[in-house]
Amino acid sequence: MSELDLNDKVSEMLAKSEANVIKSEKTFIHPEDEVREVVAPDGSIIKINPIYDYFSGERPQEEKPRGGIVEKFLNWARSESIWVLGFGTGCGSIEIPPLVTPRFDMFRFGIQMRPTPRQSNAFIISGYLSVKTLKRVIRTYEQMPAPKYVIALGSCTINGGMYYDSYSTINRLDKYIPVDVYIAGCMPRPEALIAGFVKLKELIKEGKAEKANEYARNFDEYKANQKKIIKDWSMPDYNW
Amino acid sequence: MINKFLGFKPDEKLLPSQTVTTDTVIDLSSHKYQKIWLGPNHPGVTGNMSVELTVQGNTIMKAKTHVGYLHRGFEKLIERRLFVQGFPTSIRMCVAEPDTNEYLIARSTEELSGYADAVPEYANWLRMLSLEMARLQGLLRGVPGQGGTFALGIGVQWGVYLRDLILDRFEELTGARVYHMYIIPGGVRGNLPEGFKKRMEENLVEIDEFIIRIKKLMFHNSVFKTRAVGLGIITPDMVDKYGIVGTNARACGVKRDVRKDNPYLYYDKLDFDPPTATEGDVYARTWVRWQELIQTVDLIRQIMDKMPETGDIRAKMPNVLNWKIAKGETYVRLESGRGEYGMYYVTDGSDKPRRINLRGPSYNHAIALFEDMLVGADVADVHAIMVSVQSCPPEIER
Amino acid sequence: MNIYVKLAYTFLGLMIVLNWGMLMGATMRKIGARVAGRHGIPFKQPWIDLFKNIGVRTTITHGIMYYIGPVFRLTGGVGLFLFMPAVFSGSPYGIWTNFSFEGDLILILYFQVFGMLGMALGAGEGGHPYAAMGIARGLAQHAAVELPLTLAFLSIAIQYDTFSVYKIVEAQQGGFQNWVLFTNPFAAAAVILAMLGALGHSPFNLVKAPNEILIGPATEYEGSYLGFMQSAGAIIHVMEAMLFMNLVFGGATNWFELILKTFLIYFWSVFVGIVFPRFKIEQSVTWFFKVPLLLGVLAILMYSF
Amino acid sequence: MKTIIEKLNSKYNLQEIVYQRDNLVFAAINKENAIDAVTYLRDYEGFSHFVLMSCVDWIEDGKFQLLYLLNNPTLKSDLGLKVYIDRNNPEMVSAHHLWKQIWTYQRELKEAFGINFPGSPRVDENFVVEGWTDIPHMRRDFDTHEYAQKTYFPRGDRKTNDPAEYMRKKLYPNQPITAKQRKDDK
Repeated sequence: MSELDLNDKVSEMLAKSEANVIKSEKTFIHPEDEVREVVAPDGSIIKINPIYDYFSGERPQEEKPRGGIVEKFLNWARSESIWVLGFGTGCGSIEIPPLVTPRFDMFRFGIQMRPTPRQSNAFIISGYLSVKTLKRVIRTYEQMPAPKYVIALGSCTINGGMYYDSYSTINRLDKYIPVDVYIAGCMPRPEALIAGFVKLKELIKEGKAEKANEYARNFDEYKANQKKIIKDWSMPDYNW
Repeated sequence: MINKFLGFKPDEKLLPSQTVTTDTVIDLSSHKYQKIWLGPNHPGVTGNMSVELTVQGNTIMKAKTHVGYLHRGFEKLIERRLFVQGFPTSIRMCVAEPDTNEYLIARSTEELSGYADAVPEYANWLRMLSLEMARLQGLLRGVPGQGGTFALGIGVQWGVYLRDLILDRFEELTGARVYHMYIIPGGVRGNLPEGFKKRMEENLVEIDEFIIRIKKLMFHNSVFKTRAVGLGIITPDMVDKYGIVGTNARACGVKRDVRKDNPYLYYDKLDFDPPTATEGDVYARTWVRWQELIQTVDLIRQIMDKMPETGDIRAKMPNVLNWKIAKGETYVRLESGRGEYGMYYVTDGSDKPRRINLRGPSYNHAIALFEDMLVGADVADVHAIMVSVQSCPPEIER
Repeated sequence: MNIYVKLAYTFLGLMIVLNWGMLMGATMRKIGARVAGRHGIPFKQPWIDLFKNIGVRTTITHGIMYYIGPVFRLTGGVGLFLFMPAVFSGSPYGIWTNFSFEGDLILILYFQVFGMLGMALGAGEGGHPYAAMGIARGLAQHAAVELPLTLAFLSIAIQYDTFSVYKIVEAQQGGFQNWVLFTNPFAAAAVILAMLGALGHSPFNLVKAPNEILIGPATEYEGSYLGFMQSAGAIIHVMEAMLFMNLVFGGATNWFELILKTFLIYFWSVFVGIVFPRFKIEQSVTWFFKVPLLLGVLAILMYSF
Repeated sequence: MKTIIEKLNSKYNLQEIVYQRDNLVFAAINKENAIDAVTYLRDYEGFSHFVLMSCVDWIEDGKFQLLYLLNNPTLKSDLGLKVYIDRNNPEMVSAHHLWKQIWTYQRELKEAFGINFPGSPRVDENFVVEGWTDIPHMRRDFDTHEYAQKTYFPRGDRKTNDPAEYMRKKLYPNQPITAKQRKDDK
């Protein structure tokens, strides 16, 4: 692809993103995210709106699987190479170290840990989620490239578990982000986690793990649920 | 060094100020500083917390710890649970060493309801065994974990494997891997299984080997020394100022150990001397923890030798379903792997606790102390300092 | 030889190098896992990862340089291969000598930096602060590594009075006693030490340290760009090892020898990396400015007079 | 320990002195004298280790009880100083100048109970909850269960039993409830 084509493509994408910007009413904005005027090094004054200038406000698009033998092959590759984001959201993350060490060695199954959301395609929600973490989880989840999978660990993600009456933790994860595999228990053993991964692999191979598209399809519903509890939103509606 | 060698002296006034203190004024609009976030989505952060750093080049000018990502509101939840219901909830306050919470809750309720002396001797020995095993599994993760902060991952791999073996013993003893719920008010929940001591001894022999290996791997390693010596220094006069406890205090020469100062259970019957160091840097703290690893193995052996062969494991307690405790308050503490770990417990005569306040060592270490230690440090050292002060977010925010 | 045939052979060689690089990466990770007591990843894992990365559906953009960064990196790797003889066959126009020419050593020194600079541009466009920090650290360390390495290369060039890698390899033929390792021990020692920095394993991998700064330059890269960078990384690893093999360890007379030697050279950096933690950037710069630089200067002095 | 308490009593007039253990004493002190007493204990009596600052909501008395728990490392004893402050106008003198970690506790108490500590650094920043709009979450009159039911999406099929009732049905299904049990339940 020549540079000219790329240029065209980029400007096209930018135009599209400006058209699709989601307008939403903010009730609470961090001082850092407020619209402000900044003096540039050359003396000119620039007006910046951090939330919309630094991020793209485009809605997620549904990306249909290609189908056919190519998709089957890619699904096989996806199932054999699951890159888990290294983000321990709850106390279940104490069982992640045993998984990457000699006893339970999950590298055998092609499961690896990645440090950044851009490069990972599976997200382990390890246990309870406080509202403060949920905000980060949503942001991280939206940054992950599709197809992406969510594994929810522990009873807390299913019905709130031990913290069903807590003012700080959510009860059901699947109201906020789509979940592929639930692993029950408090705390689930590493073997249970491996079983969950094997289940996820089966789903991917069968082409059933298309929850990222479901998120795009029901985007408004998920957003409404998320915004209901995250009062301190202060971020774009979709974080690319 | 090269400057000294060449006899070249730069004009001090022209260089940027090298000494950064907590009072340095930072003007973000001057374009000299950058704000970066470390965590919560960052593999280098212990648990789930974040640090907001204001950096100039590689030097940190200001740091702010943000916690609350793991807030579950235990102290509120327990106010609406019976004493016995609150028990399984509250032990989840700290995942790294959950047994310490069990003991604190059990001990507080026993003390306030007047059953403090009713616990059988054998049960107390079992409690000690469980607490020391918890300390051991914490240290097996923590000591090589300090090497892990400098990318010495091999030690972590070996350590976590051995920790799994200790968790197996826990599973035998209590039926659970991580959250044991073993120490209950009035005693413990189960007896030692057949052949437990023999299998434990086998594991301890393996851990002994590991201790020697980790010494060669970490403390005789030049790169580890280069990075850890002189990093994140805690001076003895900071100890009282910041409320530093445990190995962090012992590594700078202040010998404070609850097991010695206010002996609980039968720690006064055991023969041990908490290790200390004088330097107070990351290396000294790791060294003290490594010595404590040896000591914990020794303590478990002593406990298994000295404990009676058998006995009652539980005292007769009132019916837990309508157990009411008269109005009172107490503070119970123990020495966890991270230092003094205490609980302020208030009852008001009803069947539910009035207020529980956990005093975790990380509360001081990971916020007030950590923020001040980071000023002037290198961005690459944040993770090492964070692990070396043993910050454990779940016990900060509960 | 027909230029098209030559091109076809070079392309075939590149493919061999790419696949060998991937296999070598997997093997090294398996060796690391065995030290820890694990099984480690399957040998086929790098290829699966590559296919998966190509199959990622979402694409994000940060601008033109963001796309070109990985291309630069791949160009650095391919450039190294194009202008360096892979297998010595007795003739400067042999099929596996690629497009090596008089003075290619200078070009190779340039290509070594090329990939890094491309990454710097791409990652800078990505806009992630950790990427920028990783780049700053990477370039600082690279400068420190290049100094002893270049001195050692110059010493070898003075020794054989040529800037052609082919001629240096030719001069080392006829038994291991003719290798630069034995004829110019100071240069060889400087290369062996500086190699640790060039191959980018612990203790000199702060550039992509997950603990400290996520994974540095590649923080924002995803999908096929990441796959691109992985394949470029695989090629570059083999190419660096091949460069040291050609200059210090007597080159290779067949593909088997090439594979064995590159494996051993790469294994040396993994061998060190497993048991040593990583240096901070100023510490690693200081380290390279001490013994390796001294050895490099000695090597130059040895053949200058 | 006894002499210290007596000295402190003559100086600041303590109330409700309770010897919980030999080395743990709780005592109440006036709001005005509290920080003075804490400073005195730190500087002259060797209570150099600050253990804990906590708050109990005595809603029936309309009071918040603040607790300053100090430890004397040489005597190996603890002293808990309790301060009662008005629940309707919760404000307390800040002690952040005495120990470095106190501002953290004060920031937490500000968020959890709504107690104001004028002058304490960063006291208005949120500590554990973000964007909280309800009444401070650790107050007794805040019902966490109701809040959770209202805010989150509880699974409808989750059952909650009264433990006493449930165990009685399970263990003694045919026995009638005795008067004593009925009294206990209340």
